[in-house]
Amino acid sequence: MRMPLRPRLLPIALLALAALSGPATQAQTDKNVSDAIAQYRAMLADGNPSELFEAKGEELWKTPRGPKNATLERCDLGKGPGVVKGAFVELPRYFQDTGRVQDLESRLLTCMATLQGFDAAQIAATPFGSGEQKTMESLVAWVSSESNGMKLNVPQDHPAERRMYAIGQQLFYYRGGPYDFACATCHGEPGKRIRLQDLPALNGNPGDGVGFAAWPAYRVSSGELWGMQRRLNDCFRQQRFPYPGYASDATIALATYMGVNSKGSVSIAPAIKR
Amino acid sequence: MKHRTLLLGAGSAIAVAAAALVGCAGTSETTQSSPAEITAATQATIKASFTAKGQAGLDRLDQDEIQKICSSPTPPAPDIAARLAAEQAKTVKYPADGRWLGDWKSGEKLAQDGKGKTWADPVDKPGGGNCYNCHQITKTEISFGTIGPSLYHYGKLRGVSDPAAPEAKPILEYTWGKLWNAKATNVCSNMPRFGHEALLDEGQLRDLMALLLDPKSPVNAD
Amino acid sequence: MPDPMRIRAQAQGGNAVVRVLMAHEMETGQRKDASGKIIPAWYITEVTALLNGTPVMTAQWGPSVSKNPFMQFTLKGAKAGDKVTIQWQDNHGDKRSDDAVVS
Amino acid sequence: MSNRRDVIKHSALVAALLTGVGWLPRIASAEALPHSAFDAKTLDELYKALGTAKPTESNLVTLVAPEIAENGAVVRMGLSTTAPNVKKLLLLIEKNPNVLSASFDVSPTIEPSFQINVKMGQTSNVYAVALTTDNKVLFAQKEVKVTLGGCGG
Repeated sequence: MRMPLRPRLLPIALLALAALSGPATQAQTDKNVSDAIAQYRAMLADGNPSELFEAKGEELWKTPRGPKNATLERCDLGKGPGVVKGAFVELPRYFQDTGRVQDLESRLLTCMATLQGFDAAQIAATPFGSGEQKTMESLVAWVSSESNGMKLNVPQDHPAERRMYAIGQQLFYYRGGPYDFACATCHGEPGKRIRLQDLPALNGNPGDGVGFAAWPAYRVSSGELWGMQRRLNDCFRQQRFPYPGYASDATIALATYMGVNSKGSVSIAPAIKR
Repeated sequence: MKHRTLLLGAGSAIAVAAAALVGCAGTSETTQSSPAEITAATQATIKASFTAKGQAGLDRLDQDEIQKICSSPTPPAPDIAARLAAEQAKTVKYPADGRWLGDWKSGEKLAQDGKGKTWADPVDKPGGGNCYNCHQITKTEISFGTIGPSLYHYGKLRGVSDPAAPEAKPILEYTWGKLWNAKATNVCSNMPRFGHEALLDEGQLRDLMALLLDPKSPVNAD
Repeated sequence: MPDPMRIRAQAQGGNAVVRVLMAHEMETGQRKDASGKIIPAWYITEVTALLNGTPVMTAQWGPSVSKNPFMQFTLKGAKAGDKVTIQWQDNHGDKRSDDAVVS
Repeated sequence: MSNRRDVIKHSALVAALLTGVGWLPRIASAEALPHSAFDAKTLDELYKALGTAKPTESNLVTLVAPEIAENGAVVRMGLSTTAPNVKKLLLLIEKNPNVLSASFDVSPTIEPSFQINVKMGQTSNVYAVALTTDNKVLFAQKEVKVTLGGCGG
C-alpha cells in the first residue's frame, strides 16, 4: 500500500526568495532569512556543549595542579579569595596586588602563576586550544557560568578603570591596516550584518545576551569554547591587524569599553555561537 | 605615495605615556587624565600589545592621514573632508588600455572570497574581494552583509544597457573610482581602497566591474 | 579516560525526557591538518541507553554526528528516581558510561 | 510543487542511499545503477526490484530541521514517527560524504523520537527514515540550506 503523499516541503524562505524580483522586497527577504536563522539558533539553544566545558572547568578549579600542586580555590577574581559567583559580570576591574586592570583571562593567568606556579608568559604565548590554553577554555566557561543571568556591572570607580575605558574607546575607533578597518567599521552602527551574522553595535549597549553579554561562548564552527580574548584575537585577524598579545592591555581596554557600555545587560555566558 | 605616521611618532613621547600609565596604576589615583594623555596612552598600549605575525607587520598600525582623521566617533569637518577626498581622488588610476569590463563569473568568485591579507594568509596568495561581507549583489546569494548598500541591479538601475556606449562612460568611471579608492567620494567610507592599497589588481577590478555592470551578469540579468 | 557526559533526565507527563551531551572530537576522517595530512576518523560508533539497568535503545552513529554530540530522547513510563545510564563506544575502542537519576 | 517525478526521485534516492549503507537487501539492479540513473525510466525497474522495501514518503514520519543552517558544523535534527511496529529510525544526509548519519534501534520502552546534532558539508536533502518490522520503509524529507557565515576569512 502506498502511504498518502505529503506535499514536498520547500523551505519557506527559499520560496519567498524565488518570488523576489528586486530590491523593493529586500525587507521581506531579510525577514525570511533572519527568521530562518533565528529558528536554527533556537533549535541549538537547548543542549549547549558549553556545559561540558563548565563541568571540566569546575573540576580544574578544585584540582591541585602546576609546580606548586595547588588549586585555584583561593584565587581572587575581584570579590575576594575564592568568590566565583558574580565575579565575571564585574570584570575587567582594577586589582591592587598587580596594579593592573585585568579581565577574566588575565586574572586567571595571575592566579595560575601565583597560586599554582605556572609561567604566565608561557601560557599567554601558547596557541589557543592547546596546552594550558585548553585549561583556560574550561575555566572561563565555568567562571562565566557562575554569573549567568546576572547583569553586567563593570566598575569605573578606580581612575585606572576609567583610563582603561578611555583607551578602549580610542582603540575601538582606531583605523589601520590594508583594509582601513577599525572595530567601529563593523560594530559602530546598530542593525547591520556581515554575511548573515548580526553585528552588535558595541559603542552602545546592545542589550541582554548580545555582544559583550554573550561571551565566552561555544563556537559550533570549531567546537571550542572561546573566551573574550580569543574573540578579540579573531576580530583583529579579520581586521587585518598584527597579532594582539594574549591578555595584553589593548584587549583589556577594549573589554573594559564594551563591558562598561553594556552595563545592566544580562550575561548569558557561556552562550552558543556559529 | 602614502605617508604614514604614528599619531605620536616620537619614541620619547611613548616612553612618557608608558610611564604615565604605570604611574596611574600605582599611586596618582586622583589625577584625571587629559585627552592628550589618553591619546598618548592609547599609542603606548598599541605599541606594547601587538606583535608582527605572518604578513601582518607592525607597520599596519601606522596610520595615514585618512585613517587618522577617520578614527573618531565624529566625522571630520566638511572642509577637511572635502580636501582629503579630493586628494584621494587624484590617486585613482583608470585602466590604461580603456578596457573596463572583464569576466563577471570571475568577479562573482572574487566577490564571494573573503580571504587574504590576514596574519594567517600566505603573502603570495591573492586576496578576495570580500564584497558579500557587506553588500547584497546577486539574487541567489542570500548570505550577504548590510554594512554597504545593495548592489543588486547595479547596472540596470543606472541605465547601463550597453557598457561600450559613450553614455555609460561616467558610470564606468564612477564605479572604477569607487573600487579603486572609496575614500575619494566619501572620505571615511567603511570600504577598503582596493586599487590604492593594491588589494586587487587591475584584472580583478575589471572582473568586479563586469559583475556589477555587464548586462549578462546575474546582478543585472536576474 | 574520556571526559564525563552531561545527562539530564526530567520526568514529564508520565515519561522522562533525557538530554545527553558527550565530550568527543567526532573527527570525520575527511579533514586535513596544516601539513596536508588526513586527520584519521575518530568518532562514536555506538550509543546505548539503559533504564534501571535494562537496555532500551541502541544507536549506531557515523562520523557526521557533530563534535561534542547532543542527543535527546524520551523514555516511556520512566519516573522520578529511575536510573538512566548512557554508554558510548568509539572506533578506537574507547568507552564511557555515565548515570543520571530522573528528577 | 510536488509532482510524480519528484516523488519517484526521492523514493529512489532513499532506496539507493539505504542500499549503499547496507540497511536494505543489496539488490543487483539497484547497486549497478549509475548516479545519473535517478530518472523515471530506469527507476520503474528499481521499484520492482525493491519489492516491499519500496521507500514511501509518509506523513507518519516527521523530520524537524531548520530551513537554513547558519553553520554546517552543528545542525539540530529531530526525527520521529507515529507508524506502528517501527524497529529503526535513520537519519540520512544526501550530500554528506557519509550519507548515513545516525540509526536508532527502538524498543517499546522508548518513544520513536530523537533529536541529534549533525554536520552538513553543504546544502542537501535530509531524510528521516522509519523501518518497520513488516519491512515497510517510510520517510520524510526536507532540504536544509547551509550558508557561508562570518567574514568568510
